[in-house]
Amino acid sequence: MAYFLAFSAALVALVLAIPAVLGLYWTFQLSLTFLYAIVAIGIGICWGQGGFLPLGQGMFLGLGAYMSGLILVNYSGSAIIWLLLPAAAIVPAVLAWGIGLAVFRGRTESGPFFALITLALTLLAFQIANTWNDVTGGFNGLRNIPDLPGMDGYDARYYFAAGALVAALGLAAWLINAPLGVVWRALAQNERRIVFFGYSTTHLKATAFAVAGFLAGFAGLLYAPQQNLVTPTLSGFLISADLVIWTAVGGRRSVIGPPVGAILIGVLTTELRDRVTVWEVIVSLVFILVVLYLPNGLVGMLAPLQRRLAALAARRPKPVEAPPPAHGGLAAPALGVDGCHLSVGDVHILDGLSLALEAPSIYCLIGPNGAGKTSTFNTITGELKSQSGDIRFDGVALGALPPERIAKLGIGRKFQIPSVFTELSVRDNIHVALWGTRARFLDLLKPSLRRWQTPVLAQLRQRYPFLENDAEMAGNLSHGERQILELAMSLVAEPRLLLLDEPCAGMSAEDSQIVIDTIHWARQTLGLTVVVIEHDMALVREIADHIFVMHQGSLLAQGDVASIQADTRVRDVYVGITV
Amino acid sequence: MSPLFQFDDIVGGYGEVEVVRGVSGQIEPGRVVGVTGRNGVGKSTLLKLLFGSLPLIGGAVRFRGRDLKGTSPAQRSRDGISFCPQERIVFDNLGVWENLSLMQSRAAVEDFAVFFEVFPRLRERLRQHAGTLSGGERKMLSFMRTMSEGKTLALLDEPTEGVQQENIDHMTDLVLQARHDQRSFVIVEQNIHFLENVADYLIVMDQGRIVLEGPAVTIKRADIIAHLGV
Amino acid sequence: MKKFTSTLIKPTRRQFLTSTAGALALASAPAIIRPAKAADNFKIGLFAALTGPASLFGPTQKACAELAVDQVNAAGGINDKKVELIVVDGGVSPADAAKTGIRLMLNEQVDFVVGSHDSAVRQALVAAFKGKLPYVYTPIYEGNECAPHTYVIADTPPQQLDLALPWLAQHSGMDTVYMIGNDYVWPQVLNKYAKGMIAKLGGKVVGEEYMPLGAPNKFEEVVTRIKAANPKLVFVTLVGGDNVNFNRTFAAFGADKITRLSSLLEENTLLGIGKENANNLYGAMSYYANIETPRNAAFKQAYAAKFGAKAPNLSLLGEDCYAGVKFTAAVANKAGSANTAAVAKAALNLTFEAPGGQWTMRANRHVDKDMHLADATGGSFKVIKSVANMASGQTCT
Amino acid sequence: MDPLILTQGLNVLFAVTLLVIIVLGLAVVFGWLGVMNLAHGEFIMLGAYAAVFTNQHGLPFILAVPLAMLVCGTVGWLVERILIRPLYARPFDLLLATWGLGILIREVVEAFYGGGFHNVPVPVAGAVDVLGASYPAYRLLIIALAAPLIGLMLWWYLKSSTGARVKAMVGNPELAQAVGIQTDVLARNTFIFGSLLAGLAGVVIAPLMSANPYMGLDFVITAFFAIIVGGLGSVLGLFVGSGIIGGLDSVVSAILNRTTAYLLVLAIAVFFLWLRPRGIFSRV
Repeated sequence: MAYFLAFSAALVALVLAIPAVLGLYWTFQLSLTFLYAIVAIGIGICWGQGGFLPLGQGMFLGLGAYMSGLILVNYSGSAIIWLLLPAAAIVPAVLAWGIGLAVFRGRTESGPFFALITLALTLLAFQIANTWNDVTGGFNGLRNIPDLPGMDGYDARYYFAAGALVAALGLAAWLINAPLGVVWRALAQNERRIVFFGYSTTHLKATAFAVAGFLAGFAGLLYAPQQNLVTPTLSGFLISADLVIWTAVGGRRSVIGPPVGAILIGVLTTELRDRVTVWEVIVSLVFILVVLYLPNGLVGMLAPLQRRLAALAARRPKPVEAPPPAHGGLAAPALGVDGCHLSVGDVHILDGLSLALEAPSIYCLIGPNGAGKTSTFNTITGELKSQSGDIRFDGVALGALPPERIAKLGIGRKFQIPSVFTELSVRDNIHVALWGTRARFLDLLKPSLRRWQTPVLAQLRQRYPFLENDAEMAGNLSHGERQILELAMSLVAEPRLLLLDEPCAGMSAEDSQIVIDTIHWARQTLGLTVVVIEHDMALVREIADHIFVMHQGSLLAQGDVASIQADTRVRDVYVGITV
Repeated sequence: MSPLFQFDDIVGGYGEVEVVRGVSGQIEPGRVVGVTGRNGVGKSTLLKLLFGSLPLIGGAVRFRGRDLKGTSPAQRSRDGISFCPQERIVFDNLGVWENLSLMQSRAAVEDFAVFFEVFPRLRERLRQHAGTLSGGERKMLSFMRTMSEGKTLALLDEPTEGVQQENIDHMTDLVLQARHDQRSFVIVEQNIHFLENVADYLIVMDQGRIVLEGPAVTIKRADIIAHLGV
Repeated sequence: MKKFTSTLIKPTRRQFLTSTAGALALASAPAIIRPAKAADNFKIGLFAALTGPASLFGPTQKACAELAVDQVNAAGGINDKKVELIVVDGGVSPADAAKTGIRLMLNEQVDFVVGSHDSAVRQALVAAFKGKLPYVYTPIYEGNECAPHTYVIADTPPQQLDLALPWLAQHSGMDTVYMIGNDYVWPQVLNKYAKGMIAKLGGKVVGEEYMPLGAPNKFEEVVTRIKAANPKLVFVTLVGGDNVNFNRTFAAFGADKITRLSSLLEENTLLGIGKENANNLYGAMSYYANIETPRNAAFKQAYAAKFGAKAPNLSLLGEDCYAGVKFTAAVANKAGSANTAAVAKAALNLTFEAPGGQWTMRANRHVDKDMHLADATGGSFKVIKSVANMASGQTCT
Repeated sequence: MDPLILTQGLNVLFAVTLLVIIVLGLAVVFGWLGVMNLAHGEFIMLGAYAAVFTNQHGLPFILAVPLAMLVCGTVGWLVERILIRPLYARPFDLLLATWGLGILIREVVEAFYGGGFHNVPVPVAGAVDVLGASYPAYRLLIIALAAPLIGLMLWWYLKSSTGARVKAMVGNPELAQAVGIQTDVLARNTFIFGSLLAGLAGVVIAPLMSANPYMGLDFVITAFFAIIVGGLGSVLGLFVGSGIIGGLDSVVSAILNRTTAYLLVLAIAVFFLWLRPRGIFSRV
């Protein structure tokens, strides 16, 4: 954070100096490039943070510009424009948000199809702008747009654009460093995972897209009075593609990357296009090379420096005590799974499964491969919906709820393969889990959340010192450490029911022991109910208060360790005699 | 004269995680080696290491006396090793017939008659997407695919998992027939009955190591169950 | 527009700033390094289509302008200054063109700008120059550009249609006319004007269609419809590839017994259409490469002499850039400077020569010019009628 | 039957046939291999310029076919090696890299041939009378030849289980390796094959519309829409998709006008991308 402020300050100084130093020509050049840079920042937020690619930002840029242009043409000179103009940025934002909600709903993947949708939409936008003569002025565009009051003359235009760019950078820097940004990056890495921490990926992605729409519309708002002309090309596909190219070349992941790309290529192009005949070839080659070898763009080459700065910024500031989870984190309520059926095609995954978890204690779920153990977890957490039967937690029927809602009720899970966010720091990983059950969506905008601390976290840090190296990238952790980190993540969420899928898979005996102790500890201090899928019977004997044995999608037997070991049917299914 | 297939002190796993910690064995033509042990003790990993789907951390695999170091799974398959994995066992996005005839485009349905006799359901579903088959049917399909390749050596991972008893019996017959035709198998299984019926030699694994091995006749079931059961 | 003029920055400060800019420019990034400025040259900025869909015209636009510059310099330059041509890309988006325009105005400090590009870019340049710089717009267009100090030597709808329609009415009939064009301002204006004339000539418009601009268009359906309507005349206001593909399809469907008048039928387009598809295809413009006049012969000879065998195809789109430079020379010499006021005064009723004929700049800042009606049958233009000094029909004041 | 309606009917048939020809190559590269090749149109453009070349050098039109195959094959091979292979796992980057590639190819062609239009005369001139409606011979020829050629491809596709192998490779690479498919080789050949088909389409198209460097852009988007509507990797979907997009486009152009048709196509594409991103007959 600190270095972003310093950075911004330096930026402002530089920006203010330019007109005096470089003269009118550059002042004008940069005014336009700055607006493009603002749009690029938005693309960076969607693509570099949220992990989905908008290929049609021209649509929002154009919308903003036409709205602003029409407002200025019709109401110039009256103060009402100050009321109307904001709409030129807000309407695109709302539109983008709506599109985002519609497209992302019920989809935990944001593959290239979203990109193609935005592409098609911007083609539509261009045709509308080009043919709706009465409103848009058609091909020749909306002409003779008056200046904004106080925005006449190149210098003024420049300062408006520069101010806007700095503001946009500030906004982006703030969002990217706010909890929201952390969650965006987590989402980009493993969309499926964060759902189970209680996040609605639809809203997260729609919000990112809305921000991008806002920035594009905002740039359009200023474009109209700056150029005094708005033409359909502005909402076309080519400009949209160029904006993506600039973002990629500059570096989509960082705050300054996209604007750097936009300004750099923008300036170089106006300078060289008319002198170097093969200019377009050079640009496309550079672009291809960047895509191939510099996924983080030109700015990415400064990564080492940035990391050092980030490390400085990463020393833990004064912690803030986090509120308790939304669900109150009370002692574990009962979970009842009653006669659940789940089949895909004519494969019966769950076949009338019924489980009852009354008293808070440690349950083990065992059974041969394909018995439906993991599917049971997926059904309880709402990832799979059972076709019949009923699942109740704390009296609430989970059947209809989406996974994130179920997670917020206090059901946490840990996956078999550790799925920590490898490109996030240890601390961010923990925080993503911490916020999930505690923060309301808007809270994610408060930087203070990044200083959250809870007693549970403190104790976990004592148990596992490696959780203290906040800045360490989770990707650099060993397999065992990742397992423990993910366990810690599911614990700091302070769930009331914790589902662990083979918590010790692939761990050394020593590490396994540590995990077992932690489970016991959590069980006592948090008073939660734990369900463990486990194959290692030694481990089961050690932790299980109660064992469920599953076979072919239904409950075969249950009881304490001794009774299960005595049960011949259980032995038979393990040895392979079908009963 | 070196054995058909030989693996010495195999070490490997996923990334830095060592799941298999030094396993050795060998197999002669017309022989069946059964590998068993509880879930998660490294049986499947062992097969993947033998077939080259996972990189070896240590040890060596030899086929017909030649070190397989650096040969891709595809190459090993062409050299005469079949692999029947435990997960993602069929091409869900292909039809049953496509699954069978994928690498034998000249094949006719009759060529599979011997299998369809015992697995008639698959014949009925020749044009159906493999993805829509039940777990057991998929198992049979992948088993059938592996057997029909007629390679010298086949590595089978849990072929009977989720398969009805009667079909398991058919599988037993088919394996015995193939063994009689001098084809060799390494079969990872938890179904001891199946292994007892087909295997000449048994290996029991735990914690990525061999804890018990020997000619099938010499190993008592109780000992196995001691390692296997709960 | 009042606000614009008020934004004019005082010359002194402008001088100071730009010179500083120049100094710094030379000092800093390579992108900014430019040939040392020969202060006493008369500089003309030329917007030619170096990139984009119109880039097929770029080479000849550049070549023709260079030829004109050579000739002007040979004749002593402008106001005893050597003329220097700075070619920039007009095939870009309006905003980018405006950027370039400002560069020409502030950094290169050109005295005149000659532009051949679409109308959207023209709007952007007009907005950028704000009348501080004499600006000559050359390519055939829809008319109605009345911005101060903007001189249009382009063919206008009246010039094209006043010539073409009566003749066609007489020779191939005008009872029924079918109109097809791209969906933007130029075709719309042309058709509007044409409709008036067609009515006067006793004709009737039986169909009017517009194709989306910049969309993957195909013409089988339209041609089938037109063929069924069987009009006496098809008035084609499609541009570029659409124009080419429509006419190819039209002929392929054996409809080419019907007379076609195309509003933008120049040599390159005709090449694309192909000689076998050009039967009964007419155009009316102020220049065709094979007009047989001594003036054009001389021009073509000079052009060939300068650029040799590899010379880019001559067409109206190049010739009017030549004319633009010639006009610049004439008006600036007469005015004795490039001062906008002086130029405005000198321009009035100034007559100058273009390869296509004699042109005269009128008070509406458009030109009266010789127009030619040509028959493209057989794949080459045959001029069948020429009219001298046709008025542009523009009402600018 | 009214010749007008009949002709418009033939137009629809032709529109669909042409779109199928255009889409084939992309169906292989995108539908099977999952490579969103935004430069597909440029491969078609290269094919068209092969026809321009043979025409300029007075060679018979048919020679354009081998030439196009040579050019597109070579370019395809290079592109797969340098650009596609490292990016199979990164769809976005693939999308962008191929977009860059498209620009590159356009610029290079323009450098050699200029931006101008090139006329490739129709190899089979004149019109043929079909039930009282005269229709251009070359277009009829395309319709006539496309049917058996595509039939041949289908037959080959079903017989030589190559298509199945590609889908196997994409759907389950590990198992594909296990059954002996050399995935890297197969992927390369598949991409080259798709490029060849694109080149072929270019040759067919050249006499219809004069070639120029920007023609590719007109095809690629429509082709993508057709495939997405039809469903990735499905042969039936390829025809249905082309049928819906091409047919709708043509019918609406015939009854209403082009602009409506174009906007409608865009709307349909958005609709499918949004609600049925895997298309009607998806097998992936």
